[in-house]
Amino acid sequence: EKKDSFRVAWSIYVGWMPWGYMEDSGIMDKWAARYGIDVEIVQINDYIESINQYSAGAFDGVSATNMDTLSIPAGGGVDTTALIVGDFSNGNDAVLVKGDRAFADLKGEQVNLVELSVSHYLLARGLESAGMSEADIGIVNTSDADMVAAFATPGVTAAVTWNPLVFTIMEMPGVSKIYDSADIPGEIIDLMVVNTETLADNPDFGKALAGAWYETMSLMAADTEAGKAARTAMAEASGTDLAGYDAQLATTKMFYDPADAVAFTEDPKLLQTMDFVRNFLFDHGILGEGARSVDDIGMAFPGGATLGDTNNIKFRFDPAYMVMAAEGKL
Amino acid sequence: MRWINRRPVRSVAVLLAALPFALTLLAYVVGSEVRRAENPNDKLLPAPAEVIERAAELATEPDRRSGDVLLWRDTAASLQRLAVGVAIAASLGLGFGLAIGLFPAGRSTLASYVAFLSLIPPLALLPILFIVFGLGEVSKVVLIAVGITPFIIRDLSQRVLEIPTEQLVKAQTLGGSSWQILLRVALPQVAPRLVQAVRLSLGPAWLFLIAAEAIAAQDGLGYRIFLVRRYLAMDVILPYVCWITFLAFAIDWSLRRFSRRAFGWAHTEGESL
Amino acid sequence: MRWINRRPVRSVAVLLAALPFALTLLAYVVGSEVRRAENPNDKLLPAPAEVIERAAELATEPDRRSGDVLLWRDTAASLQRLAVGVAIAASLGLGFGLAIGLFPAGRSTLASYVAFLSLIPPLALLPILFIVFGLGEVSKVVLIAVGITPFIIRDLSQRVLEIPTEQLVKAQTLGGSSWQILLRVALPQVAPRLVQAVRLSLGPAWLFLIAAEAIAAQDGLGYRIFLVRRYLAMDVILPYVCWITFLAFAIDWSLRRFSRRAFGWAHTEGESL
Amino acid sequence: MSAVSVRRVFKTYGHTPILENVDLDIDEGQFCAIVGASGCGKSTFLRMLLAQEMPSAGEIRIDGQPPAREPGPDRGVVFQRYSVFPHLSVRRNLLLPMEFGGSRLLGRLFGPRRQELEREADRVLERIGLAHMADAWPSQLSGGMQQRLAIAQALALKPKVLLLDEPFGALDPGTRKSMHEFLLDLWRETGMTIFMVSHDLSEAFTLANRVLVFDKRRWDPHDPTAFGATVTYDFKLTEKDWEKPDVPAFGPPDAPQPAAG
Amino acid sequence: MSAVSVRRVFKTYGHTPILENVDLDIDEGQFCAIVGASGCGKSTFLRMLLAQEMPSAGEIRIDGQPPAREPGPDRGVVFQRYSVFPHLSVRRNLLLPMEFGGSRLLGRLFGPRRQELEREADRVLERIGLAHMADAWPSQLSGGMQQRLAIAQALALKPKVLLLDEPFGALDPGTRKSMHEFLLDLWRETGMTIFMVSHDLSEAFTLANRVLVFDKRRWDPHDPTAFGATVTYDFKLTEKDWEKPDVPAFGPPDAPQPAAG
Ligand SMILES: Nc1ncnc2c1ncn2[C@@H]1O[C@H](COP(=O)(O)OP(=O)(O)OP(=O)(O)O)[C@@H](O)[C@H]1O
Ligand SMILES: Nc1ncnc2c1ncn2[C@@H]1O[C@H](COP(=O)(O)OP(=O)(O)OP(=O)(O)O)[C@@H](O)[C@H]1O
Ligand SMILES: [Mg+2]
Ligand SMILES: [Mg+2]
Repeated sequence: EKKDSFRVAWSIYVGWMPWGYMEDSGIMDKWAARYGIDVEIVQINDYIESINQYSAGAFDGVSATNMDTLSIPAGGGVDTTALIVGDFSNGNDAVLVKGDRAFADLKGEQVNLVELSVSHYLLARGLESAGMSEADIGIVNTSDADMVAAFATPGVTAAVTWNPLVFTIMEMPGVSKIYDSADIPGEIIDLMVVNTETLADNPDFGKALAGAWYETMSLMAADTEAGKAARTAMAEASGTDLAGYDAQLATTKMFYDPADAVAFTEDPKLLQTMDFVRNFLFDHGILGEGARSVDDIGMAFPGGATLGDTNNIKFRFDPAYMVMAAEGKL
Repeated sequence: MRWINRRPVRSVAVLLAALPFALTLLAYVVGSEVRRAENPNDKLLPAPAEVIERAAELATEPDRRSGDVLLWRDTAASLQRLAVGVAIAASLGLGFGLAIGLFPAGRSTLASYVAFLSLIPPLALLPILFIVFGLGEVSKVVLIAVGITPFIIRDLSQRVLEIPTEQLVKAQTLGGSSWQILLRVALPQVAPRLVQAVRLSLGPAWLFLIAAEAIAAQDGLGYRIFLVRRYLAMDVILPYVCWITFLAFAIDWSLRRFSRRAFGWAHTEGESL
Repeated sequence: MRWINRRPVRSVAVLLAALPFALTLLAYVVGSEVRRAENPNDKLLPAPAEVIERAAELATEPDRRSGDVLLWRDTAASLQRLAVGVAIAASLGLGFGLAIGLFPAGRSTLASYVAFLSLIPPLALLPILFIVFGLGEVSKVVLIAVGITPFIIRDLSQRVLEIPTEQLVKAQTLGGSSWQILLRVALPQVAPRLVQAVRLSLGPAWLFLIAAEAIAAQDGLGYRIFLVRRYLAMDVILPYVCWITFLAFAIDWSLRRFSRRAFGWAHTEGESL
Repeated sequence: MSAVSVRRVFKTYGHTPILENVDLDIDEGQFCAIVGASGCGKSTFLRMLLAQEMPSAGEIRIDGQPPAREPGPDRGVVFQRYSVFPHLSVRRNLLLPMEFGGSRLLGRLFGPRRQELEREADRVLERIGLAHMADAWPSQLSGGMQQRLAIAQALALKPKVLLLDEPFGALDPGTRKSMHEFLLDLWRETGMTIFMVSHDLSEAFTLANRVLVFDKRRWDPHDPTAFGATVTYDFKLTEKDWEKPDVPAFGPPDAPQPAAG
Repeated sequence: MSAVSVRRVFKTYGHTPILENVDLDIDEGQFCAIVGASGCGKSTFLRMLLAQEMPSAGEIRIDGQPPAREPGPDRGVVFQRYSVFPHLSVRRNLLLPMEFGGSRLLGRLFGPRRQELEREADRVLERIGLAHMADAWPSQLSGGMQQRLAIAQALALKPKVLLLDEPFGALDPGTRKSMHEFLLDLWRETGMTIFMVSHDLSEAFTLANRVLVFDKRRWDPHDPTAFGATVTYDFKLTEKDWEKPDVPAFGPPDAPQPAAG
């Protein structure tokens, strides 16, 4: 249905900090006004809660990873479109161990991580690369908020987590990183996803979001005082300083240029990545409500390619709005 | 007849007691219908039939990965943590409650400190708890104990203070030493109150248990709830919440029954909840 | 002289009261020294000087982004939520407590339901709360209210039940209607107990406030702790925890003082905590 | 017509009979004292007169009205304990009945009406020797003072029937005597029907013009609770014109006898 | 040497004087009744004899010993209320003093020693007419029964000085009389020194061989609490060989006088 006021949710993470900045700096309002609509960007501290709220219909869009989008809203029957492909993790997620050890040394050990999250996925990919499987290790579900404190206890020897936790943990003596998302580039993707139906009925909503996002991107990328000020604001909002934030950005492949994002989205490798992801989810029994097969939930990719049930497409990668941004048509 | 004198007859009382439960259920069913009319896959309020089916599954089918039936494994793990944590809290509560309530010196030393402790939000100090007690079972038990002990201490010391001076004086004239008075006069008189304080703390105890299990665990009712919260599986969360509520109720009921049996003198008159 | 009769003189009492606080501080200082001897950058137990410096900074320097001094802004936001939540819980607690304690029909209808509600862990139902009440201020206030109301109701209804029958009968012979007896006999007699129940619930109330702020908020004491927890910034967390504890203490103290002033009759005899 | 008629009243708690077949007619304005052994059911009988409890069988009527189902302002009462409201000052305890009557909604009066009632309450306090304690809490009074207050409060609405459960048990002889006269004055003035449970035979015979003795007619030596009590003696005395009769000893036949050491 | 010597004792609560300059010598084995107006400080005086409270000035010695600093088994006591332990059955209430004495560590006896004491307790219960209630809780007893139990309990250790605060106020005349004799027997047998606060002048003069009247010597008509009470009359009676003297009325000179309603 047509409406003129929208709400999107975001949570604190290096690649999503621009959303908060857009709201604070008025960039979002400016773009919303251009299209005669109203967009409210709401910060939610708990990432999972923000996605749940979106799935339950409290928001029209939410910042999420490709994996969580597939398992939560798409799996829950909410037809969802990836409007903006903001970045992918290029080292932001990592497997950390105490001592100088490798995967093979972890056999039989407990690994602390947020179960069923991208960390879990990263570990599975890492074990696979080392010729092992999850059965070789034990997993202790550990909340992200307490990961740093948990790692500081003697009983914890290995953990998988993301930034800024990775940096904080790496500061402890005797910690080494044995695997990170730079080893699987492009597989952990940070998106702004929106309700497909809402987007179809209100293309202006998509245009406003994309316009505001890419204006912020160019501001952020610029090596100017204004750019630095913007990044400093984002750093402080995430509880760190500019240096800390820049360090996090260094392990994040931000798509400052919409053309890069379009190219990434249209690359057939994305389909391959999502195939990995859906198999991982299915193996862990969380690919949607009682999914009987890995094909139960359909996904659509640019150029008409699909994965899974074409009659039940719930997750769509649609570069149209990024293309508009790239072509300056917003 | 005044409402304060009108006692509903048994059958009406049963109906009245059922009413709020029925209304809650109805609200759920209607809410679920409305939401699923909009999105048939809605996860937030799944259809009651679905929830029941899923509950049966959880209670009977062994997990693919571990071979255990998840519900029972989680229940055993959680109940054990709860029991140990509450037992520690009750012992500490009784000991310090008596020390504070009965001995002026104990009161001077500890009353303000316990009042201060009871005001610290334990969840905010989790990192320190972890370092001191590790991340295993101990820290979960300790979180429960830390969370509810101050309340129990304060409640019991108040009750000890409320023992009529006449009784303490009489006990002294009967030759009781401080220790004997503690053992034979104060302790048995606050024992029923200890049971009641434990009953009142069970709510917070479950809360801390769930919080502890949400932070680091491999099984337990709270662990499962937070794990499946990741994909809003209310069809799992709701049976688990109902089950927790049922367990809590069963424990509460047993404690009340125990109190009536063990401390008959405290239940000779008046109704109590 | 028996220990139960030995009252420490004032100066000794003050020393005794300070003792456990001093020991706690000492334990911290030693722990911090030991850890920092191992790893000079240890973040878990920063040196007291560092903590104090950081605390002063938090309390005085305006934030660059918003221009507010963070500590005060967070405090204002949190206290407001707490006050509204507790006020709602206290009103509901008083209303339902009287309904359950005074009226047999109210007791039949609500006693088991409230007992049931008090056993549901509110944290497990957070997703539903957030959906129903949105993510704004309302849901935080509601979480506090939902979390502590059942306790207050149960406590007050028990107290109302404990009013001696003789008093209720006498009030009836003085011509009091149910409503008048509620207003002039039951309510004023449980009012001091309401204050005490609120004092006892403040701990859980802070807990729920912090939990709610950790999930969805952009200011508040719990939010700040949550935000810096991922950096293990104990130099921020500790002052915040101390500040919360101090606030809780100040509130508790004011409530006690208020109770002594407003309900002198309930404080004429015996010590109380 | 009798002011209070008690018809074949039985009372059992669980399976224990307390009172058996009590049958009485009390004339309007009679001052009826009830004496009997400890635990024989005097207070229980008073609770039934009060309509706080219902007889297990039989019925009690006042002024021929249908049996009351709950206590009301036609019956005043003073218990052994808890008769005054601890949260109200002495003066306000006395104001309460007027406030109940004067304000259905709030049960609380304000302004000149209140001031007038307060002055009236102060006069009553003066009379019962509590004027200097008007603003104290009941818990600050000695037991005797509390009981004086309770009596004054119960008399405030001038009930048709006044029920007293050992009201003077905690008073010293001086105050007790002045309370006796205070009560007798009020009784003569209002013509109330009064029931008073007492432990003190001479008090009963000094004040009352009818004395009921409750006792068990039958005793089972193996089970003292097997039978209930009833009215075994009923002395009717014309006002001020009587001699204390020889009251027989009551209690179980093998009543506790002091023995050496 | 006097058994109890009270030397120039003053007691004030805050700024309110309660007792002024009480000076007494009580011989060993004297039965001393204390009467006085309500609130005049009789219970306060008893609490000081008990060493539960200390005099504000002056001192109290028993058997010439230094003033006690806390209650002990040489002083038995029965209060108006709360004298028995609600969580112990009637029999166990009686056992408690023996258990305190017999087991320092646990305060609890087992096996044959306990059984013997239980039989002894049952004999006492028989004597005070509570045998059938041996296993009941105190709250299941009537007020009178509770007080009988409290007295028996206080006598269990045969204290040198027995302090009674209106112990018989809640008993019916029959039981009261047998308790009087029970107490007198024990007194004669043990030669205890007894202090009894009573409201009942005739009770005081029947039981005691010395009667102390507490009253204020001075009255401030504007502030009834301005002065404390002291012993105004001290009747020494030779055993069984006395006539009740004319006790003057006590209480404030403008004592509450009943007036027409
Ligand atoms: N609610 C009750 N349930 C069971 N038994 C009761 C109840 N109330 C009283 N009784 C019993 O009934 C008997 C009579 O009690 P009641 O209080 O009427 O005696 P009483 O004559 O007033 O004695 P006292 O002179 O000691 O006050 C007692 O044996 C008591 O144990
Ligand atoms: N702890 C206390 N603090 C202040 N005042 C007290 C305290 N205890 C008693 N009083 C006051 O001291 C006075 C004497 O009290 P006490 O109980 O000794 O009187 P009493 O002679 O035993 O009276 P009654 O015959 O009514 O029992 C009373 O006016 C009382 O209000
Ligand atoms: Mg009675
Ligand atoms: Mg007294």
